[in-house]
Amino acid sequence: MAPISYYLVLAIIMFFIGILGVLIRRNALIVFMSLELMFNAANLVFVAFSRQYQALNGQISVFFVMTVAAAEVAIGLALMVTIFRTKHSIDVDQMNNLKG
Amino acid sequence: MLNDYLPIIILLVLATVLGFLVLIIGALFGPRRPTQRKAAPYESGMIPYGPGTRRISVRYYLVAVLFILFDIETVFFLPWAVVFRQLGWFALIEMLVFIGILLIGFVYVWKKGALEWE
Amino acid sequence: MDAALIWEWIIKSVVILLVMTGGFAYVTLYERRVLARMQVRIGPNRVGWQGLLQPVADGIKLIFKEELTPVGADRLIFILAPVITVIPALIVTAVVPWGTEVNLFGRIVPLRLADINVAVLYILSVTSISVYGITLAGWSSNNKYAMLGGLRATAQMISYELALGMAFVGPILWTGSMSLGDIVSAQKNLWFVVIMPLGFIIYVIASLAEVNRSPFDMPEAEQELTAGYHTEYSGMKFALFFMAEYIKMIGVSMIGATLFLGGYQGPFVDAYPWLGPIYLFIKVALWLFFMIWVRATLPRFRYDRLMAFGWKVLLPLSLLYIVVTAVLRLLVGG
Amino acid sequence: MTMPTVNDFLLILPEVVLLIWALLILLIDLWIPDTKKYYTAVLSAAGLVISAGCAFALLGRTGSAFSNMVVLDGFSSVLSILFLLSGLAAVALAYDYLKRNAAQRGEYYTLLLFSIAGMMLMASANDLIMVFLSLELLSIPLYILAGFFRPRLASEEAALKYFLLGAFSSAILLFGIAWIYGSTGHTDFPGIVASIDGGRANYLLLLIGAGLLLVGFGFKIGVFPFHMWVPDTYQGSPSSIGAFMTVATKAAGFAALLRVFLVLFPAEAPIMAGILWGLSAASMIFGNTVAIAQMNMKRLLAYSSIANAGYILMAFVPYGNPVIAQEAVSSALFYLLAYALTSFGAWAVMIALEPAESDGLLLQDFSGLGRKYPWLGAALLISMLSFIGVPLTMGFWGKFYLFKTAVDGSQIPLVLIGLLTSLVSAYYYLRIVMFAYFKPGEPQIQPGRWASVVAVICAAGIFVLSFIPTPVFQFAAQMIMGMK
Amino acid sequence: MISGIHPLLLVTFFPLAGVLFITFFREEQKGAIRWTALITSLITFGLSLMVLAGFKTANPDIQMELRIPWVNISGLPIDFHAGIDGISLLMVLLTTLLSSVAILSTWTAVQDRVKSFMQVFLLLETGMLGVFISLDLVLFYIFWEFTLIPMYFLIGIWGGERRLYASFKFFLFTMAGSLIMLLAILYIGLTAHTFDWTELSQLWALFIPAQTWLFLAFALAFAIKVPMFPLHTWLPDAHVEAPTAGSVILAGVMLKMGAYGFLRFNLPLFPQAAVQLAPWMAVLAVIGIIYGALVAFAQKDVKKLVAYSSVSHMGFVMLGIFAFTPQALSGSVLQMVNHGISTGGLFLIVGMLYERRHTRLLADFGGLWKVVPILSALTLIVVLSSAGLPGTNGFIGEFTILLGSFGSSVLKSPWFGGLAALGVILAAVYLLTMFEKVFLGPISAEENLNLKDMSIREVFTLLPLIILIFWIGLYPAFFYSLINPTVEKLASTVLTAAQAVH
Repeated sequence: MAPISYYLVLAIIMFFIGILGVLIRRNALIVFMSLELMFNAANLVFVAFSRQYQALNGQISVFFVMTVAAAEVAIGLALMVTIFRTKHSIDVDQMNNLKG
Repeated sequence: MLNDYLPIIILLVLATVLGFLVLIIGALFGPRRPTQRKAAPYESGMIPYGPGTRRISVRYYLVAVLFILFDIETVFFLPWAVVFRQLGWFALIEMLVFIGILLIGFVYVWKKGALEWE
Repeated sequence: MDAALIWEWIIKSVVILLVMTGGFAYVTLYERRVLARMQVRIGPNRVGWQGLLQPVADGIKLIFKEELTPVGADRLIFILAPVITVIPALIVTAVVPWGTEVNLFGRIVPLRLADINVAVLYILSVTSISVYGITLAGWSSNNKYAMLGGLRATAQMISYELALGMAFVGPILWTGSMSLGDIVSAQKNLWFVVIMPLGFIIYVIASLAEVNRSPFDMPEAEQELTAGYHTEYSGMKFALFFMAEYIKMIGVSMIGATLFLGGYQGPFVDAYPWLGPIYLFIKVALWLFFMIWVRATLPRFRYDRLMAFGWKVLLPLSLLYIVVTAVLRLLVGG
Repeated sequence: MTMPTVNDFLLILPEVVLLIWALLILLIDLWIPDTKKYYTAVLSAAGLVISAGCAFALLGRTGSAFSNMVVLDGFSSVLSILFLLSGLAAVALAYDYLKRNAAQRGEYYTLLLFSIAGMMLMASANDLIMVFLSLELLSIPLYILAGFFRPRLASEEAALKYFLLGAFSSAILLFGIAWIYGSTGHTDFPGIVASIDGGRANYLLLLIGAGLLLVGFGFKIGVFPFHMWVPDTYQGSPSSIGAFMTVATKAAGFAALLRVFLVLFPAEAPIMAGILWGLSAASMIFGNTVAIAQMNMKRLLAYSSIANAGYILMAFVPYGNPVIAQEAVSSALFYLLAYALTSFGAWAVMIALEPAESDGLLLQDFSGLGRKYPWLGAALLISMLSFIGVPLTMGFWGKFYLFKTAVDGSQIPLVLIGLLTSLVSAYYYLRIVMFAYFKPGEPQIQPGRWASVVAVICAAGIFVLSFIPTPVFQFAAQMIMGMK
Repeated sequence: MISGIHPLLLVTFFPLAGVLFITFFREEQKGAIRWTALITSLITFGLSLMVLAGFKTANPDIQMELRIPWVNISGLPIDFHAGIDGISLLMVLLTTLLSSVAILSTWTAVQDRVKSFMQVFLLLETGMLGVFISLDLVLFYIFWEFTLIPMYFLIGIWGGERRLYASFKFFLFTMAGSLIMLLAILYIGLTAHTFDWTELSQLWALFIPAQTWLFLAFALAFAIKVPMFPLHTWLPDAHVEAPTAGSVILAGVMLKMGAYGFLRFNLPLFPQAAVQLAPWMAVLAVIGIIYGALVAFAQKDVKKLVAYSSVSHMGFVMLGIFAFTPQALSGSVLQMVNHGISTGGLFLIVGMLYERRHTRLLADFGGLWKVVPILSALTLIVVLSSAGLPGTNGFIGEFTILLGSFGSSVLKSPWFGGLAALGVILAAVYLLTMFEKVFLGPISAEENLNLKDMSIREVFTLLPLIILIFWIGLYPAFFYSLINPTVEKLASTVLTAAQAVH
C-alpha cells in the first residue's frame, strides 16, 4: 500500500500544472483542460485521504465534484463553441473586446 | 484490493503486447513502396480537395455536451442500484425525483430541438 | 505474493487472449457462413475443411499487404489508434466469470480472471476508452471520409452508451452488487431476461450500436463513407480494427449473456463446473448468431433516425425500465 | 445512515420551492410563445415572492438538516431574503431590457431562479462540499446568463472570462476543501470543529486549506488581486445580470466566507486577519483609484464593486475576536443590505437609459438627466451619495457601522484607508452627479418603465430607511445570534 | 411653542415645509416660488426669535434640551439630542437671518431653475441649523456632512465659470476633514459608549491617552471649514464661483460651523490637548490673518478679495478661541457673528455689482459713487464694519479678541496679539483701497455711466445687516449677555481640566 504522501505529491503536481496551464496557455480549450486537471487534483486528494481515514465521505465528495465538473464541461464547451462561431478564435489573449 | 486488479493489469500488459506485436508483424512483412498517389488521402480516386480535417459540425458538440450531462446522471444510477434494497421505498422516491428532474431537462432539450439531427 | 497465483493469472490472461483472438478469427468465418446460408449461398469453404482455415489465410494475406500512411496524417496517433481500439476490446471481458471453480491438477482454480466489486463500472469505463481509438483514427487520417466516419461513430457510440449504461442498472438493482459474479449467482433460478425483458431489449439494441453492427453500422457505411474511420488503414492496422470490432462483438455477447441470460448458469453446472464455460460459449454463440441474423435481415438506419432513436426512444425507455424494475424489486424481491 | 425527514425539507423550504418552481418554469416556458414571454417573467417573480414568503415564515427558526449539510439560522434567513429580493429586482430590470435587446428568452428567468437557489443554499451551507455545490449551482447559471446576449461578442467574451476564472476559483476552493478534509477527516462544519477542538487536526494542512479557501472566495467576491474578471464580466454581461452579480453573487460569496471562517477558523485568525487586512486594503485602494479613470458606467460600477468588497471585508478583519465576531457579521450584513439597495439603484438608472446593443452608458450620457427626468436623476443622486457614504443614505449607516466595527477591533489604520478611499470614491461618484445635474444634455429613457420603478424604489429605500435604520440594525444583529 | 412641537425642532425643520410646498409649483411660477421661499425663511427667522425669547440668558448651560431616542447601533445609542446655549443660539439666529437675506438677494440674480434653487437652499438652511443645535456627535456629523450636498449643488449648478472645479474642490476638501473626524467620533463613541455631548463633556478624562490625535482629527475637519491657514485653498474658489446667495451663506454661516465646532467639541472634550496645542493653533491663526490680508490686497477680483478677507477675519476668531480667556472667547463668538454680517454684506454688494456690470474686476469699476450713491453709501458702512472701524460691530469683536489674547495665560506672548493687530491695519488698507478703486475717483469706464441704483428690494436686503452693524457696534451688551455666561463656563472648565492633569 503506497503511503499517502505519494498521492498528495502527485495531486499537488497536478494542481500546479493546472494552475500553470490556466495562467500560461492561451487556447481557451487548453485552459479549460488545465482546469479539469485542477479539479481532478482535488479529487485525488479527497480519495487519498478518504482511504487514509477509511471513511467514505471523501469519495462521496468526489462523486459530487465529478458531476459538477461535468456540468462545467458542458457549459464551457458550449461557450467556446459559441464564441468560436462569432470570433473564429478561442485565444484568450484576443478576448479584448471589452475595455473602458 | 490489489489482488483484484493485478490480473487485469497482467491482461492489459499482455493485450498491449499483442496489439503492438500485430503492428510490428505488419511493419516487418508488409512491402513498403510508397508513391505520391498512394500516399494521398483517399477521396474516391479524385485528387484530394482542401484540407482533410475541417471544422466539425456543431451538432457533434451538442451531442457531446448532452452525453456528458446524461452520462453523469447514469453514473448516479449505479451506486443507487447497489444500495437500493437497503433503502427501499425511500430510494425509489428519491430516484423518482431524480428521474423527474432529468426528464424535465430531457423535455426541454427535446422541445428546443437539440435532439434533432438537422 | 504467491508466485503460483501470478502464473495462474498469466495463464488465464493468455487463455483469454487466445480465446478472444481465436474467437475473432472464427466469428468472421461464422458470420460469412451464416450470412451466406441466409442468402442461400455457400460461403467460404475452400481453405481447409468447410473453410476452417479461411481466417488463417486472410490473416496471412493481411500480413503481406502494404501499409500506407496518408500525407498529412498525424503519424503517431495514426499508428496508435488501432492499438488503442483493440486493447479495450481485449480486456473488457476480464471481469466476466466463466464458471465457478474447478479442481485442476489439485489446485482450486476459479474460472474467472478477476471478480472485482465494481465490474460494471469497469466495463463501462473500458468501453468508453475504445471510443477514443475510433475518434483518433478518424481524426489522424487527414481524410474527409475518415473524419466524418470517426465523428459519426463517436456520436453514435456515446449516444447509445447512455442506454447501455442504464441497461446495466436492472441486474445491479436486483442483485445489489456490481460484481458480475454476484449477478450471475443471482440468476441461478431465474434469468434476468425474464424479470426485465425491457432491459434486455435495450441492451441488445444499444450493444449493437455500440459495436457499430448492422443496422447501426453507419460509421462504416461503405456507400457513403467508403469505410468510415478506417478508410485509410490497410494491412495489419486494418486487421487490428477488424479484430477489435469482432472481439467487441464477442465481448458484448458475453457480458449480455452474463447480465441477462444467466452467464455460465445452466443445468448441472454446480455438479460439473466445467459445464460453465460451455454454457457460456453456447449462449455467446447464439447471441452472435442473432447479431448476424440481424445484419442479414435489417436495412441500415438513416443517421438522423439513428440518433433520434437513441435519444428519443431508447433513453426514455431506459428510464422507464429502471423505474419499473425498481418498483418490481420492491414489490417482489422484499 | 439517517434518512431525511419532512422536517429536513421544511427547513430548506424556500430553496425547495424555488427549485421546483424553476423547473416548472423551464417546462412551462417551452409552450409560451415568443411574443408572450412576460408570462414567464411574471411567473418567475411569483416564484420568488412565494419563496420569500416561505423564508419569512421560517424567520426566527433555527435548525440543521440533512445530516448537518445545511443549517437554517438567522444569518441564512436574512441573506435568503436578500437574494430573493435581488432576484425580484433582476427580473424587473430584465423585463424591458431584454425586450429592448431582442433577447426575451425564458431561460433567463429559469437560470436566475436556479442561481438564487444556489445562493440561498450557499448562505445556509454547513458543509464544505455543500458550499462547493451551492457555489457551482449559483455560478453555472450565471456563466450562461453572462453570455445571454449571444451572439454579441462582448457578452460571449464576458461569459467566457467569467467562466474560466470562475472555474479556476472553484478549483482552488475545492482543492482547499480537499486539504481541510485531509486535515480533519470531515467536510461538515461540526465535524471539522470537533476535530480541531480535539486537537486531531493537522494544523499545516488546515492552514493550507484555509488559505486556498480564501483565494477561492476572493475570486468570487472580486477582491483585489483576484478581480481581473470583474470589470470585463460586468461590462459584457446583460446589465440586469451585471446588477444582480454585483449584489447577489458578492453577497453569496461573503455569506460563505463569513460562515466558513467564523465557524471553522477562529483559531487561525491571527494569520488570516493579516491576509484579510491586506486584501481589504488593497481592494479599497485599487478599486477606488482605478474607478476614477473609468468613463463607462458599467466598468465604473464594476470597480466600485471591487472597492466595496474591500469595505465589507474590512469589518471581518478582526473576526478572531469573539466579542467582535458577531458585530463583524452583522455589520457586514448591514453593509450588504445597504450596498444592495444602492447598487441596484445605480444599475437601474443606467438600465432605464441604456439603449439596445450597448456596452454600457458613458458618463457623458447622463448629462441633463436631473433636469429632464427629476425622479430618475434623484434616484441616481441618492445612489451615488449612498455609495460615497454621505449622511441621510443607507450607505452612510453602512459605512458607519462597518467603520465602527473595525475601530472596535482596533483596525484604525484600515479604517483610515477606508475613509481616505471613500474620499477618492467621492470624486468619481460625484462626477456622475456632475454629469447628471451640471451638464446640459438630452438623455432618453428607453421604452418600458420597470427599470425606472426599481431605481425609484431603491432610492426611496436608501433614503427613507436612513431615517429609521434601527430596525434594520436590529434585524441584522438579532438574526445572526443563532449562528454557530 | 406651536402645537406642542419643540421650538428647536420647529426652527430646524420648518424650511423643509417650504421645500415641500415649493414642490407643488411649476417651474415657470418663479414669483410664487421666490415668495414661498422668502416667507418660509422669514417664518423660520421668526421662530428663531421665539427661541431667543424663551432663552434664559443668565444660564450658561444647555437649554431647551430635546432628546428623542433614534438609532441604536448594537447597544450604542445615537439620539436626536438637541439643545442650545448662548453660542449656538447666536449661530441659529445668524443662520436664519442670513438665509432670509440671501433668498431676498436672489430675486433677480437667479433666473435658471428657480424651483430647484430654492429647494436646495432651504435644505441647506435646515442642515446648517441642525449643525448648530445637535448635541450628539453622530447627529452633528450627519448635519455637518449633509450641508455639503446642497452647497455642492448651489456651486455646481448656479455657480460661475469654473463652477465644476470649485464644487468638487469644495466637496472633497471638506469631506476629507470630516471623514477623519468620523474616525475620531467612532473612537470616542466606542471608548465612552456614548455619542452624547453632555455625557461626553463629563467623560473627557477617558480620552486623555489619545486626545492629541482626537483633537487633531476634529481640528482638521473644523480647520478646513474655518478655514485655517494652510487648509484654506478651497475657499477662494468656492466663494468666487458660488452664486451670491451661496457665497453669503458660505461665508456667513458655513465658515462659522468650523469655529463653532472648535468651541463645541475640541475645547470641552479634549481640554489638555487644546491647551497644549493652543500656541500652534494660534500661530496658524495669526499666519492666516496676515496671509489672508496680504493676499486680499493683491487681488484684482472683488469677490476674491472678499474671500481672502474671510481667511484673515476668521483668523481672528481662531486666535480668540485659542487664547482661552473668557474675553477672547466672547470676542471670538461675537466676531463670528460680525464676520457673518459684514462679509455677508460684502458678498451681497459684490453680487449686486456683478448683476449690473457682469464683471468683478476692480479695474472695470471706479467712480461709482456718482452713479449709484445709495449703494456706495451702504457699501461704505459695510466696508468700514469689516475693517473694524470703531462704532461698527467689527471693532467690538476684533478689539475684544486682541485684548483677550494679550492677557492670555495660555499663549503667554504679546506677539500674537501684536501681529494680529497688524492684520486689523492691513484689513483697513485693502478694504479701503478696494472701496476707493470701485466707488471713488472718476468714472473710468463707459458702461458704468448708466448703472441703476439700488432697488427697494436690494435696500431691504442690506438693511438688516446695516442695522446689526450699528447695533453691535454701539450697544454690544445684549449680545455679550448671550455669549458671556456660556463662554465663561467654557473657559473655566477647559482651564480647570487642563490644569487638573498638569
